[in-house]
Amino acid sequence: MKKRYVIGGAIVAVFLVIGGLSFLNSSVEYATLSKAEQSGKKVQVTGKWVQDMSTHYDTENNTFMFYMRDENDRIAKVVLDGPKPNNFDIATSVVTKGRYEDGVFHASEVLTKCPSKYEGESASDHPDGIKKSSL
Amino acid sequence: MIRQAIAIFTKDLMSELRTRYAINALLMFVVVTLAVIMFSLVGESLSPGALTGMLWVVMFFAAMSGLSRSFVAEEERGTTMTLQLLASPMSVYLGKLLFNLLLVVALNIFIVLLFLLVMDQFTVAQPDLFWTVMLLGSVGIAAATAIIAAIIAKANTKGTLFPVLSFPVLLPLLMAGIAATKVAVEEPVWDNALPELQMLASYIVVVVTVSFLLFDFVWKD
Amino acid sequence: MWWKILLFFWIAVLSAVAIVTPIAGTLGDLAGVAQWSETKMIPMRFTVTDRGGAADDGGWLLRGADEDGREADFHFATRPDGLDQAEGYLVLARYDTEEHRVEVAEILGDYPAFAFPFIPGLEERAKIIFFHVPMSWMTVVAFLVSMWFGIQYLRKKDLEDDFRSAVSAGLGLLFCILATTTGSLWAKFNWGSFWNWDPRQTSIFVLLLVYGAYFALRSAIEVDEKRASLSAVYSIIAAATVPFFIFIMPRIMPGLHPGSADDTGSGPVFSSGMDAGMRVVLYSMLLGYLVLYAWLMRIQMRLHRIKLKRADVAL
Amino acid sequence: MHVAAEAVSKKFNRRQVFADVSFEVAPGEVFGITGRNGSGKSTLLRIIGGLLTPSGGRMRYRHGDADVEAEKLYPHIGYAAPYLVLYEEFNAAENLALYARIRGVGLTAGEIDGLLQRVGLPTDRRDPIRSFSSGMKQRMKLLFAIFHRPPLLLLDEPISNLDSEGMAVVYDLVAEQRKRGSVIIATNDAEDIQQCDRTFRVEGRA
Repeated sequence: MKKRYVIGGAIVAVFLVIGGLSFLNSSVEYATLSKAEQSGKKVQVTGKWVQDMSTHYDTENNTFMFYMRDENDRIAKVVLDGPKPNNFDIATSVVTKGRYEDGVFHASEVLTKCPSKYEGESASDHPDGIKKSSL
Repeated sequence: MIRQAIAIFTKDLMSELRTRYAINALLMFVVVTLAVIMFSLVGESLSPGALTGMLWVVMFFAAMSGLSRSFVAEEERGTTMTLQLLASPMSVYLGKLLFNLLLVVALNIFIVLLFLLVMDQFTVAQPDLFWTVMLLGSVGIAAATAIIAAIIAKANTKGTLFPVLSFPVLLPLLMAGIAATKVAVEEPVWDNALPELQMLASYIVVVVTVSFLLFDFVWKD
Repeated sequence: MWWKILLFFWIAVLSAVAIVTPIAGTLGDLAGVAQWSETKMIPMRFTVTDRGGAADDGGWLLRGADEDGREADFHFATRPDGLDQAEGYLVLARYDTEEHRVEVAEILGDYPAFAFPFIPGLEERAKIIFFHVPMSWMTVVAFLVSMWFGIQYLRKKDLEDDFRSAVSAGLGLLFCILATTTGSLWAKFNWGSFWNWDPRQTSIFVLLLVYGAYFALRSAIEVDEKRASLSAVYSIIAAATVPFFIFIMPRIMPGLHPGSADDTGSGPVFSSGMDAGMRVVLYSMLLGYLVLYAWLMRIQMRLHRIKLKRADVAL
Repeated sequence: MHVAAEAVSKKFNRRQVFADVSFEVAPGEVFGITGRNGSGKSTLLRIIGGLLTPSGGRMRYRHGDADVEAEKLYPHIGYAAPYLVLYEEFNAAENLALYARIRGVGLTAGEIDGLLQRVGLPTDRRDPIRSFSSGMKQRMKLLFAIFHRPPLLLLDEPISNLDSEGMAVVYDLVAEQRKRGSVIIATNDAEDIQQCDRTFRVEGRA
C-alpha cells in the first residue's frame, strides 16, 4: 500500500521533470535572416532595432511591428505577436524568435538586451562630463 | 484487473449502444457548434492558426458536454454500489478510462474530419504530426476528465461543476496541444513540435498516475 | 499578544520604509538614460564636492560626486537653497550630452542616507515588489499548505486537517486576489494595460481558477467526509498539472514580467545584482507576511473550534 | 468467513450514527442485526461489506486461514439490499453474464437458466430489468448476491417486496449459504429473526 504511493510519486516526479526538460530543450537555434528565409524553420535571429524606420502597434490584433538589422546588415520587417516588449527603447540589441515567411519575419517572442549595469563600465566609456574622482 | 476493466468497459459500451445517451447528443452538439462557427465566419477568411484554436475549442466543449457521463450515469442510476461490490477501484477506473478514451477518440476523429470537410481554409502541412497530436490530445483529455468526472459524480451540481474543475487542469494540455497543432498545420518541420509532444506525453503519464493513486479516495465513501 | 503588536509594527514600518525611501540613481544611470532619451529625467543623489559659482546663463554650476565616486558638473536654474550647509542633494535631473553636464530640474531634498537604486524601465514602480512579491509567494505557500493538509486528511481521515486545508486555501485565494490586483495595477503603468496575458498573469489567473474550482467543489458536497476527501484529491490533481503550465507558457508567450527567464533588462529582483537595501526590506516583508499568514490560520482555526463547540451544544 | 467488528463507530457530518459496536460472526452462522429505524443497521451492514469506512474502530475478516484485507474483500461478499440498483437496461440473463464476466466466474447459458429458475424468474431473455416488478427485482438482487458463491452473504431486509413463495426462496438460500459460509441479515422482521442463530441490536444515538 505504502509502496504504491512511493512508486507513483516517483513516476510523477520523473515525468514532471521530463515535461520541464521539454521546455529547456525548446531553445531554438540561432540563424541569420537569410538562413531563416531558406529553411522556413523557427529560429532565433540576433540583431538591432532600426530606430529610423517606423514602428507600429496594432491594438486590434495585438501585434507590434518594427524593422531589424541582423549581423549581415540585412533589414527585415518583424511582426511580433504581442505588445511592445519591455525596455524596447533602451535595448542595445534584440533577439527575435520566429519564422521568415513572405518577406516578413513573424516573431513569437522578442527578447531585449539592455545595458543593465552601468556601474561595471569604466570611466572612459562615460561621456566627457563624468570623470572618476581622483579621491 | 485488466480482465475486470475490460468487462466494465464492454458493459459501458453495450449500455451506451443500447441507450445512446451520450452519442446522439454529442454528435448533434458537434454539428451545431460547427454550424455556429461557420455562420459566424461567413465571408471572413481566417488563418489556419486561428482555425486551429477553434478546432480545439470545439474539442474541449464536446469533451465537457459528454465525458462526465461514464461516472455520473452510475451515480444517477444508483449503480455505484453494485459496481463497488463487483470490482476493485483500480479496474473501475481503468474501465472507465478506456471507455472515455474510446468516446473521446471517436468524437475527435469525427470533429476533425467534419472540420476538414467544412473549413476550406483549414489545410494541414504535416498530416502525420497532426494526427499524432490529435491522438495524444485525446488521450490527455480522456485521462484528465476521467478522474474529474469521478469527483463531480459525487457532488450536487454535476453538470456545471465539470467544466469548472476541468478547465484549470486541462489548460496546460490545451495550450501544448494548440501549439503543436499549429506547428503541424503551418510548418513543414516535425522537430518544431517535439517539445510539445514530449510535454503532452509526460502530462498524460502524470495525470494517469495521480488518478490511479487517488481514485480509491474518490470511489469509496 | 506581544508578537501580534510586533507583527503590526513590523509590516507597517516596512511598508512605510518601502514607500518613503526614495529611488535615487547615479551618474552612470543618468548617462545610460541619456543614451536613449535626451529629455527623460530621473531622480539621483550626489554629494557636493565644490560649491561652484554662478553660470553664464544666470543659473548656478557646482560639482558633485555620486556614490560610485564619479564626478560631474551640476547645473541649477537658480542658486540652490541652503547650499552653504548642504552636503548633498536628491534631485530630478537629466544628462545634457551637448553641454556635458547634469541639468537639475528640481531639488527633491537633501542627500538621503538610504535610497533604492534606479532601475531602468521600472523606476519608482520597482517598489511594488515589496508588496506584490510577498503576496504572490504567500499564494503559493498557502496553496502548498492546503495541499499538504489535504494529503494528511487522506492519510488520517481527521476532519481537522480538512479544515486546515480549506482555511489555507481561503487565505491563498485572498492573497491571490491581492497579488493579481497589485500586479495588474503595476502592469497598467508599466506595460500600458491592466491585463495582457503575460505568462505570469496567465499562471496567476489559472491559480485563481483552481481556487475558485476548489471552493465550488466544496460547496457542492454536503457530507463532510466526502467533501474533505474529494477536495483534497482535486487540490492534488491541480498541483500535479499546474507545473506543466509553467513549462508550456514561456514557449507560447514572451515574458514581460520582471524575472522571467528571458528578461534581461529590468529583472534584478532575486538575482545577485539586487540592491542590498531592497533585499533586506523585501525579505523582512516576506517574513512579516509569512507570520501574518500563520496568524490568520490560527484565528480561523480557533473560530472553527468555537463553532464546532456551539454546534455540539446545539446537538 | 469469520467476521469481527472491533469497537466500530460511524459519524456522518460529525453526527454519531452509532458507537462502539463489537461482535463476531463465525463461519456457518446466521447473524441478525436489528434496531429501530434510523439506528444505523444499513450503515453497519455497508461497513461490514467494506462499502463504508468506519469513523472509529475496525473490521477484521478471516477466510480459511488467511486474513482478508479490506481492499481484497469485494470478491468474498454477496450483498442484497433494497437500495441496491442493478443495470436495468439489460435483461436478467445479460445482467448475470455481466456480473460473471466482471467477477471472472464462468457461467454457461444453461447455468444462467438454472440460477434464474432457482429464484423463480422467467428464463426468456425478453424484458430488461427495468420492466420487472419490485418483487422480481428483489429476486434478481438475491441472484446478484449469491451467484459467485461468496463466503459471506449480507442481506438487508431480504424479504421486502417478496411474496410467501419468494420468502421461501430467501430462506432456502440462507440455509444453503450456512453450509458455505456465514450470513448477516439486517432486519426487524420476526420471520427473518427466526432464521438467525444470534442477533445484535444496534443502538443508534437518541
